[in-house]
Amino acid sequence: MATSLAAVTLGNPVLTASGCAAAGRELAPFLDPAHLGAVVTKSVMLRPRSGRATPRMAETPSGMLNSIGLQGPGIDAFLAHDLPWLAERGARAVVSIAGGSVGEFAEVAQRLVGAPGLALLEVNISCPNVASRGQVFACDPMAAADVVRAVKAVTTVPVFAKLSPDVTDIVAIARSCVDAGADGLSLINTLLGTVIDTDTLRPVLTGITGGLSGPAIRPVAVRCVWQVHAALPGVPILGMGGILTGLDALQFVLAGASAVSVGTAVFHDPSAPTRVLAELRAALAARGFPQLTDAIGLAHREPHR
Amino acid sequence: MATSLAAVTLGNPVLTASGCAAAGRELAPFLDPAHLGAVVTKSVMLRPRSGRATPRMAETPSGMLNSIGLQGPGIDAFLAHDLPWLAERGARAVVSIAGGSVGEFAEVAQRLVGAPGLALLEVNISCPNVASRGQVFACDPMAAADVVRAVKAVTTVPVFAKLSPDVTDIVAIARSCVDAGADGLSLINTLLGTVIDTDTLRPVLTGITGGLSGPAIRPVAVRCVWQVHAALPGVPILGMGGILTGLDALQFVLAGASAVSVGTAVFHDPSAPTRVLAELRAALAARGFPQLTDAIGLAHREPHR
Amino acid sequence: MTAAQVSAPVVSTEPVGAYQLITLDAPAIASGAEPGQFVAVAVGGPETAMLLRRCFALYTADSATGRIQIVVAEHGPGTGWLVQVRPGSELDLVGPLGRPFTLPDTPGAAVLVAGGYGSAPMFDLARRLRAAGSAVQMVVGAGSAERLFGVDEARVVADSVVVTTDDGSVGVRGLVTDMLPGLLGSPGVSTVYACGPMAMLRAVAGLATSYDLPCQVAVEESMACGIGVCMTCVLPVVGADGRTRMVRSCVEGPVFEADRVRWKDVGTLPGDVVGADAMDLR
Amino acid sequence: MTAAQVSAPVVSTEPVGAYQLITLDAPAIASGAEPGQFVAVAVGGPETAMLLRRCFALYTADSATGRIQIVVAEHGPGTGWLVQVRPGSELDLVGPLGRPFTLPDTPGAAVLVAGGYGSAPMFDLARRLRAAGSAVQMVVGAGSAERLFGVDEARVVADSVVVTTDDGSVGVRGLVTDMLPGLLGSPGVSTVYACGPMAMLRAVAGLATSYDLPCQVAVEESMACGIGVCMTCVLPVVGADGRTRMVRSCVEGPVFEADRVRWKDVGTLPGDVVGADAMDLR
Ligand SMILES: Cc1cc2nc3c(=O)[nH]c(=O)nc-3n(C[C@H](O)[C@H](O)[C@H](O)COP(=O)(O)OP(=O)(O)OC[C@H]3O[C@@H](n4cnc5c(N)ncnc54)[C@H](O)[C@@H]3O)c2cc1C
Ligand SMILES: Cc1cc2nc3c(=O)[nH]c(=O)nc-3n(C[C@H](O)[C@H](O)[C@H](O)COP(=O)(O)OP(=O)(O)OC[C@H]3O[C@@H](n4cnc5c(N)ncnc54)[C@H](O)[C@@H]3O)c2cc1C
Ligand SMILES: Cc1cc2nc3c(=O)[nH]c(=O)nc-3n(C[C@H](O)[C@H](O)[C@H](O)COP(=O)(O)O)c2cc1C
Ligand SMILES: Cc1cc2nc3c(=O)[nH]c(=O)nc-3n(C[C@H](O)[C@H](O)[C@H](O)COP(=O)(O)O)c2cc1C
Ligand code: FES
Ligand code: FES
Repeated sequence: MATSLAAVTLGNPVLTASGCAAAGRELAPFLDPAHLGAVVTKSVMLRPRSGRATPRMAETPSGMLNSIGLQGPGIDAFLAHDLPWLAERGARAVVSIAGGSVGEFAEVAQRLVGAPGLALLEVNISCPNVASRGQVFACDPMAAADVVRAVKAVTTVPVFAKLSPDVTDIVAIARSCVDAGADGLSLINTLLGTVIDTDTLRPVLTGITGGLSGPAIRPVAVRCVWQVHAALPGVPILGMGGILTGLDALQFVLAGASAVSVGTAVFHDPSAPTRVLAELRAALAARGFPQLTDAIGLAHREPHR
Repeated sequence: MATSLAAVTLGNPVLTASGCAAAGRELAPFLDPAHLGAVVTKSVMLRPRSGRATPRMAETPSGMLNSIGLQGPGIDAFLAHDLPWLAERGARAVVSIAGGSVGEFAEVAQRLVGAPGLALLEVNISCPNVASRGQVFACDPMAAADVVRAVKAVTTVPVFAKLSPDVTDIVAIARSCVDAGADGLSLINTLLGTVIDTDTLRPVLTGITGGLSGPAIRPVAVRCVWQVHAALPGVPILGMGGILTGLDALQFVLAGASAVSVGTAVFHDPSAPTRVLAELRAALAARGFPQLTDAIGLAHREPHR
Repeated sequence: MTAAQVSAPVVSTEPVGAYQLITLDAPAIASGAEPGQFVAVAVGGPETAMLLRRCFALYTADSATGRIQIVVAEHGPGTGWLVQVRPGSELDLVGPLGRPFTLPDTPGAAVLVAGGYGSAPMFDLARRLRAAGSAVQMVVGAGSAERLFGVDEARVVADSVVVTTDDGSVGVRGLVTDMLPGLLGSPGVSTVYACGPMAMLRAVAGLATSYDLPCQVAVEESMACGIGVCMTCVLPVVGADGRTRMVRSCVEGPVFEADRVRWKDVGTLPGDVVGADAMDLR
Repeated sequence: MTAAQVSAPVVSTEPVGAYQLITLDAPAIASGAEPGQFVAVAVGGPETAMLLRRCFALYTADSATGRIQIVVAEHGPGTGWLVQVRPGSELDLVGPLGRPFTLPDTPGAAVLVAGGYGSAPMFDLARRLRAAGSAVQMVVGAGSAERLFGVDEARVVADSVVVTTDDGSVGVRGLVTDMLPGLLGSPGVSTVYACGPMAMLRAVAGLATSYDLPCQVAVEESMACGIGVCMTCVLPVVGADGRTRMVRSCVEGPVFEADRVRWKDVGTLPGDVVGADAMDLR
């Protein structure tokens, strides 16, 4: 079930999602990271970050809100401890990077040049957990493009821009990133949401808003993949948002994704990525697809058979 | 539990949602429409509309997609048959109007002038079911304002603009509508989504995309209410999106809504609006609120008691 | 009668061939329900991700005992949950819903055509037809033996019964519609009733028309609300004025006069439907 | 030992006071689990809207029988579902998770303080402590009699037991912490263990510090994953290097050295936490 994301060929199309698998190690009791298409690591920034105060999560119908605030060790500790672990186990790494400025993105990408096991960079320009909505790069085509351009300038691995669904026109943002050199797109990050605690009469999350993920958002995610693939059929898409099963993954593939990330499902089922992979393989076989690539974007074509 | 939406005082804060209660009549076996804050009718347009081909719906986790295409009898038949029925039963009507052009909105509003039982106009500038995304008024502050201005020019009842969450900055749209004369805002309409049928390998909905509603979207809806109330605290909000229970309704009130609409929940439970009302009343009493208005927007204030 | 929302105890539930026969204590629904009407059942229990009710034709509705029965084919997660429900638990029902079959003004001979679980509403219909003086001939078909429902009961309530299966495991190999030309042409046959998959209904409708027989069909469209408020369950139906409208199958159906339904246009939007011209506005 | 994901048959489930005691057949979890560890249980069944697992301390884990037990307080919809689960059905479990209590290097006298269902992990702990030569004194408290769990068992596994209830319905009226000054000051007491609500843990931690006693607490933070990948369950904990970090209570806890936890800063972000300075970047 090989697939490719731009210049990178993956053994199979099922990856973890950034922020839902840490850097892979904690999943080892439940799955072999080398058996996944790749492990997408939690977005890493230049310096260590504490993340926000708790509560950082709220369960919602068929989903959850999170407001982690990009807690992480910073790029140096990540390079020293996290990436080598993946490389030693033969797992491919898609490293998600984040930054508070174009320069920070570029700096993090720079430090990752030549890192062992690094297959691809996912540029998280869309995390809605950060306080100032005005500063979400993914909501502004220009800012998004600036980040992509700066990262492309320093790295040799393919660069995927990860977009936010919280925009009026996701195709415009996608196009802007691709024009700036993005080799592909990761769709989608979480939706901005709020839950009020009806006992304390205040928002549950310290950050008031958080990112909504899980099956609740799957139709929005499939729609984004559909729209972007329709507009930019040549651009590889890593699809995600609410994938729980192989058939969910197949929806993304049919809508235009070349590979998928399994995120929140891991919290429900730590071996979800390998299960989804097995189910997707079976679903493709049952539908007579000799290979995954035959199914990518097929839902855009007029009824066949 | 009286509340007011701009100049209109309602006996209680629980309404139906446009498109989820037709014009009230079909709910009569399950509830007395006169016991609701108001009945919000299905968006009516100038001419009769067939709506789209089926399939028009898909169930999704904790939600559903619909792609009705604003099927309706047109304003003349609505005035002849639907509105009088509500008026005879002593129910207040919030009439939702839609249009393909600014002129159509104004024309529909014009025909409604002096209609019996009409309490308020809800201007549906945000229906995502129409084919051309570019033409969704609610995604463009200018277009949204144009509609509001045109409707305000012909009517004497308060005008609420109903916004779409599928925008980068809902506060900007809200502000634009209010500046154009909107007396209040209805938040939110459905989110754009797609489901692919993994058997036919094509989108389930004939219209490819549809509107996502139900509890799945509740955190997004509460967030929109929160953001708009924070920015425009004086503007009354009719809140909606995934309300199933009185505590769900309370979340909207605490976030800043003066009243709520119960939409998709009616499909699960035809008497949901009256149940939600009873539950909300009990929840307010249990929390020691002498009246609803004491709770509106309270979650924005620092912890009390 | 008016629909009610009730919490109905499950009296019993048992497999019958490929189906699950569920008996419920629901007096408010049982009293006054008529053949062809249906109930909408909440599935999945509290905190379920399945928001929409599932619809099932009433197989029986006995106002004396207050009981109703439905015949459930396991299809997806909703019916998967339903067939597992245990006696003693309660189901949240709304019903009876929809327009029932109507009896002919004058007695005659009726042909009742049923595919799969589509036979469920046919037995009560047959009893009523016979009580009103009509003769009843039933054609009951399914893909295979275990997907036939109620063949024995058909033999009791009908004057004659023909059974078909696609695989020939029981009765005549073939489709119910293969049997119709002979039956519909028989002397005295005056009306046709059908319930089953849409493709079957369409074929039955075509045959009834060619024999110039009135025909009522119970259709099965995807329904979000079941009570007429959402407009998801429509199909193109020709009105008394000769104009086609997108008509709600939950309240104006599920039973329609077969010749009113624009069968080949189901799932499309024919240009001559009332209001179709307004659709290209945007 | 390594955590496993298993489908565990429910052997029995019975109310015990305000709680439901659930016994499960889960050999992969039972073998090697230690007191203070927990399991994460999927709730709601298929098609549930409840995506996240619920966490419960292991009350018992018997590698010989392969059985484990948890004590469930009904709180919201997830636990509401769990207390209804019937014997014979299967629960989807992940465990054992988290860092357990550790035994002292040298035997002494241990005081075990438990609030409500927080006593669940204490009995196995008491047995292990006694087996290793320590004396065990237990203080078991709750709001009211029916919210006490395991008082009789405490009398078996501990050398002495004090019971408190807020309402005085059983034992001494008051809080467990009211009893501690006397106990912690007794000669020979060398270590303290606690499990219960955060406010209780904080008070116990304060008292242990004032008596200069080592103290381990099992905290209860809201957890999305339970396995260390999501970072929702953090609290500010001082490391060996003296610096405070936001530490995951699911993998680096739930058992912490009480004096490492910055109790009054839980739920806040103190400025001196490692990486807090990077937070105002945006
Ligand atoms: C008026 C009416 C009478 C019916 N009578 C019976 C009956 O007597 N016995 C029986 O077994 N089934 C009957 N059905 C079909 C039954 O409602 C569906 O099989 C069931 O809803 C499928 O739900 P699911 O969750 O198992 O499948 P899913 O496919 O997962 O359902 C997903 C969604 O699609 C809808 N849906 C899927 N299939 C159908 C269908 N065939 N018809 C309508 N909606 C569908 C569901 O209601 C649900 O909203 C009837 C349907 C209608 C409309
Ligand atoms: C390590 C650990 C051990 C625990 N041991 C036990 C035990 O032995 N017995 C017992 O009855 N309970 C125990 N709990 C608490 C139990 O997990 C919660 O009561 C339960 O998750 C509530 O779920 P709910 O759906 O009923 O409530 P809801 O409030 O509806 O839950 C909503 C969400 O909040 C989370 N949540 C709510 N309350 C808590 C809480 N107190 N702690 C953590 N998460 C919470 C839930 O996991 C869920 O994700 C433990 C919690 C943790 C973290
Ligand atoms: C707890 C949590 C943390 C996340 N952290 C990140 C992150 O650091 N960077 C990022 O790009 N996306 C992050 N995401 C978003 C996911 O990668 C994914 O895009 C989103 O959750 C939708 O997929 P899902 O529904 O399968 O989880 C996070 C999501 C969750 C639930
Ligand atoms: C079947 C259906 C039809 C709808 N039709 C309309 C409509 O005509 N006009 C409108 O403004 N909103 C319409 N809506 C949106 C609802 O009024 C409401 O804004 C949305 O569904 C969110 O609320 P809910 O989750 O409670 O349903 C429709 C929603 C559904 C599910
Ligand atoms: S199912 Fe809602 S109108 Fe028919
Ligand atoms: S609960 Fe996910 S890291 Fe602890």
